[in-house]
Amino acid sequence: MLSRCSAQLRSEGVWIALVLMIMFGGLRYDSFLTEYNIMTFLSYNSMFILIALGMTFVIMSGGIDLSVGSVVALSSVVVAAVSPYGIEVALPVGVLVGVATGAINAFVITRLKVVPFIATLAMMLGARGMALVVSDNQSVPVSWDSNFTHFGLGKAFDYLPWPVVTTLIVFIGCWVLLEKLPFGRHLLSIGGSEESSRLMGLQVERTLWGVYVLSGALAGLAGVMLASGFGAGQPLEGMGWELSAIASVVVGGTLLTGGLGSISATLAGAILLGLIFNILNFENGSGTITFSAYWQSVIRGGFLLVVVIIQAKIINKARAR
Amino acid sequence: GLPVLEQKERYKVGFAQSESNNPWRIAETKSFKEAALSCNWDLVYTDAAGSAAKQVSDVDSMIAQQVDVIFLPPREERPLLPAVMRAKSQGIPVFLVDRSVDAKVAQAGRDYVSFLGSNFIEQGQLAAQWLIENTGGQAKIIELEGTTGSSPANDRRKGFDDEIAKHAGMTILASQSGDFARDKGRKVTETLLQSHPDVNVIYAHNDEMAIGAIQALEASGRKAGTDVLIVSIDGTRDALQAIIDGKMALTVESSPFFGPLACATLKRYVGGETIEPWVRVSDRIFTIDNAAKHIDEAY
Amino acid sequence: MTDTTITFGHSPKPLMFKVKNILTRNGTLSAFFLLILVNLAITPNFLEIQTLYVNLTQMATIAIVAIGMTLVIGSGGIDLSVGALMALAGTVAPLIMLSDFGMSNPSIGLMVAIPVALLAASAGGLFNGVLVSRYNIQPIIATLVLFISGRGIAQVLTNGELQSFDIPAFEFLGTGRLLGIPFQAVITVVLALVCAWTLRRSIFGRYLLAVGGNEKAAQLAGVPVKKVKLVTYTVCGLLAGIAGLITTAINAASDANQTGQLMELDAIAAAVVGGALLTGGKAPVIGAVLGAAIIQLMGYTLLANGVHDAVAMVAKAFIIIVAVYLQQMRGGSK
Amino acid sequence: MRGIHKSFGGIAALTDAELIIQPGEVHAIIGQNGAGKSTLIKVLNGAYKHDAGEIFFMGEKVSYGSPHEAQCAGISTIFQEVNLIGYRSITENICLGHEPKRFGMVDWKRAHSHARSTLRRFGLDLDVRKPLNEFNIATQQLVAIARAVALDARIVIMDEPTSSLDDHETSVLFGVIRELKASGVAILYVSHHLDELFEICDEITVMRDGRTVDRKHISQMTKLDMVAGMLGRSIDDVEAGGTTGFSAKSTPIGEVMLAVKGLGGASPVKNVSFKVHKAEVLGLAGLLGAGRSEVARAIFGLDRDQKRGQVFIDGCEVEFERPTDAINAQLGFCSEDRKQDGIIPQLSVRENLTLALLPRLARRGLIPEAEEREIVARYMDRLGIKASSMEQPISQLSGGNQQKVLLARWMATNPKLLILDEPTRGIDVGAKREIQLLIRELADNGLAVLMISSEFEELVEGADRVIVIQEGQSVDELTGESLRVNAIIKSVSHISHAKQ
Ligand SMILES: Nc1ncnc2c1ncn2[C@@H]1O[C@H](COP(=O)(O)OP(=O)(O)OP(=O)(O)O)[C@@H](O)[C@H]1O
Ligand SMILES: Nc1ncnc2c1ncn2[C@@H]1O[C@H](COP(=O)(O)OP(=O)(O)OP(=O)(O)O)[C@@H](O)[C@H]1O
Ligand SMILES: [Mg+2]
Ligand SMILES: [Mg+2]
Repeated sequence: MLSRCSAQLRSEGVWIALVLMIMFGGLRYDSFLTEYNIMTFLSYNSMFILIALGMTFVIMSGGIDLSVGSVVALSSVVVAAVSPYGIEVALPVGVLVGVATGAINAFVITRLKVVPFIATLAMMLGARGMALVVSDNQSVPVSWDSNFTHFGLGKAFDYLPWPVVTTLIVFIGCWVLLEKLPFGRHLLSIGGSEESSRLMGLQVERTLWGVYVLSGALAGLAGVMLASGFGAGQPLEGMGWELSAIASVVVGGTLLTGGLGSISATLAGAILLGLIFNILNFENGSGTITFSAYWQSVIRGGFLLVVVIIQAKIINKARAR
Repeated sequence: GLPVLEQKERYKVGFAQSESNNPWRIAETKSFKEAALSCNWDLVYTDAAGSAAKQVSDVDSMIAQQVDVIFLPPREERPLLPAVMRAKSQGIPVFLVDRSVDAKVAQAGRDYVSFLGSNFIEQGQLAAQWLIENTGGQAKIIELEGTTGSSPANDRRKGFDDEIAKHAGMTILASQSGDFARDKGRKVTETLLQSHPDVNVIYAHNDEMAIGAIQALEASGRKAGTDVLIVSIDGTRDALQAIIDGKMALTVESSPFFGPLACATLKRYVGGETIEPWVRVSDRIFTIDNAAKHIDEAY
Repeated sequence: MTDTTITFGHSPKPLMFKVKNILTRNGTLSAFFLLILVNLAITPNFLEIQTLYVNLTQMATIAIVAIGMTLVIGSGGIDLSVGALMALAGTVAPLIMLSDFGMSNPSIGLMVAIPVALLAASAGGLFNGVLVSRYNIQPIIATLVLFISGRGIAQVLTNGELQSFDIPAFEFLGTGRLLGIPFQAVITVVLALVCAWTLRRSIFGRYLLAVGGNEKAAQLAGVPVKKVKLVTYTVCGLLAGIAGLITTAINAASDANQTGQLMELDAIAAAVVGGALLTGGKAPVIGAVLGAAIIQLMGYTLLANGVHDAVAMVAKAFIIIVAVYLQQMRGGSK
Repeated sequence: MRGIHKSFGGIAALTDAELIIQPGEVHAIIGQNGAGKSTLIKVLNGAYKHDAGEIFFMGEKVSYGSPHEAQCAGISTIFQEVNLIGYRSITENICLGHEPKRFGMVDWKRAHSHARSTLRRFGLDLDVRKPLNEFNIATQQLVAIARAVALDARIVIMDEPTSSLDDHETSVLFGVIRELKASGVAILYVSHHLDELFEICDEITVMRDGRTVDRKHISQMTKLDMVAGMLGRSIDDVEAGGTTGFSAKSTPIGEVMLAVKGLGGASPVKNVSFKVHKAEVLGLAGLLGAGRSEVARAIFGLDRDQKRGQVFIDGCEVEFERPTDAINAQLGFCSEDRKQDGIIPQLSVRENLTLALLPRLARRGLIPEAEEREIVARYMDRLGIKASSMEQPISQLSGGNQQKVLLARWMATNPKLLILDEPTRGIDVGAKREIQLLIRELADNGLAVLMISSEFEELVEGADRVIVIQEGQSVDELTGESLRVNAIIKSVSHISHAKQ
């Protein structure tokens, strides 16, 4: 039966942390809030935001998708190979690659009844392997003659980088999907209780297919950005991205057990986790201390710890009431 | 044309390291930090943790911080192109270190100043040539590759394999990835020794895997250096010691000490000199003849 | 209630059916035998004692970590930090042994180094436990903290540099033999038996499964839920520490950058292939060892037959799914 | 439905079951716990796949692969355990799967008003935007019923809909059932409250051990017939036993065991005081949501924010930080929510049964196996727990047997005070009797029992004294002559009725 605890989504923590971080950076480093830094930052982090959005859906449905990092790599090498045909071809192809891997995940999860963690763990290996096979173990050059790289490097209206525009559109789409379409409601219910949802007559399998295919598609799209924004399909890129995506989602307050979540909080979470890298780079340039790569990981872990503990305290407090 | 760098007391120099998970990279970073001290640089150091995309983003944050010059050891040849191009468009000269970028798109003297480094393919060739000479053209080889998909692994394999293919007596029995790591190198060798017991040469893409291979050989009761010849690339202290101990035959140097070279090259550039497109680093070969002499300079 | 027999294994059935029955009921075992059969058919020199030793030594660390992982999974959690904790323990021990003190008193150095290294890894586990039980942080995220910074700490301690050493007494941990059997295989078996026995016979084991099965109900029945979780994660850290020491000992060098890299994935895969339920409430320790054997053998098979890394990854993905699927056929009777 | 067979892992749950329902009839299925009622229902609506047999719906042979298909065909179901989504709002729970849409998007305005109007049929006026888990079980149950009724089905299946409803809510439900019936909807009704059946049902199907053993019109049956049919015993045999299991008191009440003074704090408990004596069964009566369960939880060291007030055990003031403390002070607590707070589904009957006993059973941290088995066997025997063996996972047992295992869990710890929250909810008459007998027996052996029940009959016959809780306050005490069902009803609802 149902638990009694009141469990409203609590995501104040991540917004507060985000504002504090931006203020910290802006006050401490001269060129932090320059247009160049903001635009390149957002452009680079677009990929992370995309997969974090997909991951939000997966996690809200009570699952997890560990394959996204590898799918980004796979999509990027495939897309690089078709880049001479231009972005009109490459973009759908990249998304399709993601859809295909997502569909395999969904098949293994819903038909073979393998738990999502393991199913997508296998896909993480499988997609990485495929990426290496397809690319013959090398990064794949893209065509600089077609309009392909314009997508990753160009700007809309000469101002906003295309990846940022794309991510914005995807974000709005995700929001509508979650808040306005039955699909969003269904996946939240399934995350709340898969068994109950089935008994209530939801087509659980169909919704789960949608969720994993969506996550795959967004990873595929991120792969297109990777290939066109960096000029190569990269079979080794994206390692560990799934974990930062999961961290972004959870830092945003979405329950890993499913059933509760927010798209905008994930956005904040992803930006927050990206900011820490940016700030570390600026700190290393400010001339006081230089953090080695190792100290950087310690600090990143410590930062995650602080954010997560603050979140936990807020949630626990809400629960106690 | 290339951006002009005015004469200054101190330069703000960006060094965008690609990763720090192996001795070679660590030595390279150390060398740059030392150079920063001796050359009066304010070093802006970033670490991409093995991600080419992050390395581009790191370079972006250096550009945002308005560094004077960037030294970039690209993690990969192709994905770093945008970083080079953006630095160029912002008027910041870039020097590539130890690995170049795709020459079809970006060119030294036009898009970036110069490439300082050696040639991975050549390193593989050197190892192969030494082997051919010293085995009389007869060998059964196991190749331990670097991280699958990484460019030193690809180049060192290409240089070596192409050279070996010219000699009928030389066969490569198996070629598998040991991830540039000692532990994995050991495990892979252990396994390959079982399926290819007739091996008499092991070629590793770096010294760490070669040392792992020595351990695997010893665990299987074979004598490294006599039953099986081991050749590799890098020239680390542990490898030179192994050569002195007779367990390893050869390592081709791949020097990580780019700091002094970077410093000198930058001085020439500031002085208005035109820098040659490739500032070559010549790689030495370490064998039993010279290992003891050089071990103290190794890392 | 019913007239059908309840234990359907005993009814007289054709032999083939029986074998099939056992194998479908124990998917892990059948996956294992399948791999052995495949190897016998295609892998050169598979039937050699050295092959056995190679596999035993290589699977030892996976198995040890997988045992700890199984306990954590059984308690309803997961631990991503095991690889980082391996690196931590693996670097701390040589740090002590190679210190001035350790060099001047080698035996005392060794006696201090091993416990301190294990203590460091256990402390990491305890830290995870505190985050999970005290702050109610979801295990993936709680252990992600040390996943990120645990290795960083190890790297900071050594400045990322390798520490090579030549201390035979310590290397015995990785290369020694006991009655001809690789020492780390002996350690693995002992640890597996101790853990399996503890789980079965001790109050802690029962509590662990109760917490994993239904935390609220366990709490109501007087199970000290927080303590159980603390102990579980600490034990998992300790086991990861042991594995880290073994890795360091075999290589006669500690490498904070590489030790235990991606171990969490192997360990989780081994645990699940061995029959652990990610929802908790089940902790088949012996199954985890078997799972580790499958993961190891799978890698061995692909490597020994010259399957290249990239293709091997795809094959591994496939085999994991098949193994887990076989494993699950036992449970899902529908 | 004809000749339905279904087995779980070799154990037959249904054997040759048969069920015929006419449009516009209320058809009851009765039977002991584990008789197969819920299983039969789940086969009908596609949640389970049957092994053999045929199902005809409106003359056509059908077989539904999932509840979704059954729902589309016009069969909607209220499951035995509330099966809704706690984190989601009431509206979402009611509209899930058939949300009103505009331009393909969910039309929230219409959804909310649909939810509101559906609930109004049940006399409920709730904030439909709030997450469901902020409401109590009774409300959740009503929402589940409302959802099923709102689906426009041909057959509505109700598996023990009233087990967590009070009398008032039950009568509202009956009103709705009559409406449905009048509009030609067939209703399949499962309940252990046999008295209810006379009020609402037309046809009765009796199930025993997975078989349908009898089918009659209600007018041709008496309560005794039903009980006899369910138990498979002769009527005389049953008659000798009476309707509830409580017998007359034999041991005089002892000194005060538990005293609660001014317990209060966070809502809903405001000010509750009472005493429980040794060898006494104290009943707590109240409407749903009165805060009885919260009182019990507070005593047991759960929900520590209930800070005000004092609790005395054996005359000493105590403050339990956690359940362990309460258990050490020899208290036991069977919660009202078996699935959530009671059973550990993956563990066996044995492991579930000894869970609370372990600290005392274990020696140097180890569990003596033989002794454990012996204890488990003893309690399984004493309580008549039906399981294929003590190693069977508890999740496979029927509700009544699960409850018995949980009772045994606490009995084994030999407590001084046992708190039972709805101990017989969702349990068949046979098992219920046994449990009631057991409660009496325990009290006669000197145990103090605090029993919360929504069945007033149970309180009247089982309790020595009843404390009435109203909106978090203890307002009345009924003993001896004044302890009557009517009196409780009056007392329980006094203020709330006055308010309306
Ligand atoms: N999922 C399952 N797995 C195994 N056995 C089951 C399962 N569901 C039910 N059973 C078994 O089938 C039998 C019939 O159970 P069912 O739930 O239909 O009884 P019921 O008549 O509804 O009892 P109650 O009145 O307690 O709800 C029981 O013996 C039960 O243990
Ligand atoms: N987490 C919560 N958030 C909001 N309200 C709550 C919460 N828990 C309990 N309540 C409210 O507290 C009141 C009392 O709860 P409860 O229904 O358990 O009392 P009860 O008298 O024990 O009823 P029952 O007969 O169901 O045991 C209810 O009105 C319920 O809505
Ligand atoms: Mg039932
Ligand atoms: Mg209650």
